[in-house]
Amino acid sequence: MKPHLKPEDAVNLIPDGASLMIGGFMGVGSPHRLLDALAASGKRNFTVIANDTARPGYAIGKLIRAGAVSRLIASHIGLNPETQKGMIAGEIDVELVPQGTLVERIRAGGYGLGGVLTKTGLGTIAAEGQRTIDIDGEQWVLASPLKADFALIAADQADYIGNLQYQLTATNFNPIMAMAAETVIAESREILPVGMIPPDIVKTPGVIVDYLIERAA
Amino acid sequence: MKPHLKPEDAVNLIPDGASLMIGGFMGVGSPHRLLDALAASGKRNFTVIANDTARPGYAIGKLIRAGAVSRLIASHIGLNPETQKGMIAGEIDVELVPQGTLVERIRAGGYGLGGVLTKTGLGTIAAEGQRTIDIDGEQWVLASPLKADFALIAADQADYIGNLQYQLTATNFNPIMAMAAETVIAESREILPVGMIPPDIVKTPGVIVDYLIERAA
Amino acid sequence: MKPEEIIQRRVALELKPNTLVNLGIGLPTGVARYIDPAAGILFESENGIVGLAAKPPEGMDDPELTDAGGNTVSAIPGAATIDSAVSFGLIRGGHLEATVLGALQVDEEGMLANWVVPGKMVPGMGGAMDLVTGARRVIVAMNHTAKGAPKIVPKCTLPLTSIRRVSLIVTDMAVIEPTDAGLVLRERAPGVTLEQIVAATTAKLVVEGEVPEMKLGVGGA
Amino acid sequence: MKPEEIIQRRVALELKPNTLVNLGIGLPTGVARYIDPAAGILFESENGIVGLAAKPPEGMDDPELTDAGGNTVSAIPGAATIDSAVSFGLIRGGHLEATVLGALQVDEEGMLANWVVPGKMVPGMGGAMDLVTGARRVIVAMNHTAKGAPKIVPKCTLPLTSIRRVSLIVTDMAVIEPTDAGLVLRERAPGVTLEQIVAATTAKLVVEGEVPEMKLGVGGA
Repeated sequence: MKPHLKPEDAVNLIPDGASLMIGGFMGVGSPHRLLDALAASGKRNFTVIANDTARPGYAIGKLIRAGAVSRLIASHIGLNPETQKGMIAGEIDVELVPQGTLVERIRAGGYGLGGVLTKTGLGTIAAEGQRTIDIDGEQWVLASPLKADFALIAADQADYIGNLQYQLTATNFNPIMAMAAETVIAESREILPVGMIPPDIVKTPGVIVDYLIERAA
Repeated sequence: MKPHLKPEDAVNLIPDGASLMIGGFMGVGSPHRLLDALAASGKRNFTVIANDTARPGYAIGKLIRAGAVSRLIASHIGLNPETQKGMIAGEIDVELVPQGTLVERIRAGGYGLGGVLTKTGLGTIAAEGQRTIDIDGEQWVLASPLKADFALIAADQADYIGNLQYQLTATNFNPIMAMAAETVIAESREILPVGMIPPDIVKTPGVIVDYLIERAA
Repeated sequence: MKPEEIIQRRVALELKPNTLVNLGIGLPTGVARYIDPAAGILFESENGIVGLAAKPPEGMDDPELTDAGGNTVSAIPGAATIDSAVSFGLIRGGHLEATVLGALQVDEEGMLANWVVPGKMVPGMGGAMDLVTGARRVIVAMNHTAKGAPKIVPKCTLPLTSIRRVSLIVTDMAVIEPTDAGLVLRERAPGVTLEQIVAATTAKLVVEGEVPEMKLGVGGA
Repeated sequence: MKPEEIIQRRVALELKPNTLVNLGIGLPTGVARYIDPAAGILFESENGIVGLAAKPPEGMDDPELTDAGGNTVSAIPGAATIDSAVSFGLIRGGHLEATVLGALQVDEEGMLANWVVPGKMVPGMGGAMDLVTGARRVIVAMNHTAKGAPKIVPKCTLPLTSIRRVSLIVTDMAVIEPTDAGLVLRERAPGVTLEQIVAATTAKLVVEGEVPEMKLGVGGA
């Protein structure tokens, strides 16, 4: 059985300055209770790897508003002006990455691959400072793998040993991030007895999940 | 609705000399009816990309026995002495690839990536003739993407528009290969009305499947 | 007919039956209104769904079923939901027939700039770079000018989205196809003259003989 | 006790509770018999399952649930089935605590050769190269000699499986740990003398003080 924690106790596992992969797409499929507790904790100086920062004060936007993020690797911050302000003010060091490259970089980190070779961004400012590799006369951007200290992910169903299943467009980055972090903390809508999620429905095998968040009291 | 064909009619789509990705692991999750028809068709000179060639006269082993395979890219042929004999006799040009690299090469082909960077095989004869890339002082084998003219895959459930679901260890290479071929022909244990496979259970979206094999008469 | 409806109806005619299409948020989303539902065109959204459909009935929306803008959507029977890696595998791997998206600028070489105005608007590229690099066809759907300023220019001054040439530009004034020979003016919007188009375009346009009037999709929301 | 049982019982002690382990086909598979079921060790097979269990009851096997040798297996409650890409993501990505596999040769540098005898046996490497390169610990489980010929040699003459050093060698005679200082003899099998081990090994062994007798796992099939 996996250790199960209240959000505020899970947050105690996370030190200032940690790197965090956070699941979700505009807050859909983000671990909201965990993010609430993290934003309230006063911890800071996080590196956040996520698709976006949602909207001001919502989901990852709570961490932004709390001033807890000093570095951000994301594909889109357009719907959160607070992130853009933080970037322009030099308070948040933002690296913008094409979304398909971002998810592959995370996957490469979790899958033990040395990098991602993609045409996306080739010849644009998104590839500045990145190496290009010539393969049989074709140019490819070489993007580096991403790993993190923690993955904070959200699932639809978990079982006691941490198997996870996701729902609809709340899936997004969650199963990929679960593979790429040293410690995986999963918040789930339901927590079920072992055996209730059929083997073919499990998207994240429990063996890579370290902690579950308890249901709300 | 996807075109649905009898195995012997599906085989008519496949010309001599075609490259074929064939799902399955030791025959588990292989499209057996399609392979039966293909072996019986007298067509030949195929390039086969598959994990293995199963056992003599079984699954992909039928194509080997029929002398239909002139080139093979696989990770394991140890349980099919007929494949080994064909290789030693110079009748089958065999490229052996580590299994994890093989599946990533197929994925790279289907996902529009320029190659795979892996430590697997580094410094061994499996990496001979392959380029290694130095990334920040670490060496990685650069393995090339694989694509094919046809993917012949097996599913547990299909619906009328080609959405596919797989079962247990019959999943293996099937969903990865479905992404990497020009034409995808899927054989399924069940064919169901649209809407009967929940969206989260679909592993291969029907839009990339070209033909379904009809149920047996 | 409003300018955006002209664009949407014209783009609708470009989409092939039984293919996978991504419609950008905003004006492109409305293209779906003018598609024959029997054509079997599947819409996908990069956050992970194949078979996206229009906004759900009031009170029936699900917060875990959204488009790439985070707006709740519905889905067709037979929809499939996928993770972000598979989603971009479809986009980057050549499985997406067409992407329809807006532009800040398009230039004589058919290059597109649509994701950043340095120092002013830095939203991030989201999925746009993958879409423009990976889709089999890239269709730009936009107003011909922005506040009177031409958007089809000799050379993009804004950072490019991709170095891959777009397939077609559809505006409220014209249909333009970037080719090796330059931007070929293919069609005029109803009631718009060649002179008006040229006046609203700083890029050089190639005009070959008569320029016919646009056909427009006949479906309706 | 049969030689293979000694090996299996000794390897069983190496496996940590609540971790993911891959057991190779053949002798390594039998290690599972000597594991405490309460330890929460999860077995996986590279064809795509986490939570593999022993052969099913006669007549209850399912042809679509097999191990990497194609043999039908059962599964624990809470098992997960995955495609080959995810399966090797677990293996290559450092999520696999240990792989236990056989060897043709292991040498003084701890290099392993276990997949090919050129010109004689060319089965292909299957998942072995990924397992040996990616697992956090690589445990070689093999008979000390093959038909009397030593398998622990100064330098592998057969092609290597990986250039990564294995973590531990467990045979029916000894437990040996490859280190920067060479092959350190850690334990003797019950009743086996130091001299017998040295005589059956062409590689140089490092012996530091007393070499204790192996402990053996107490579980039983």
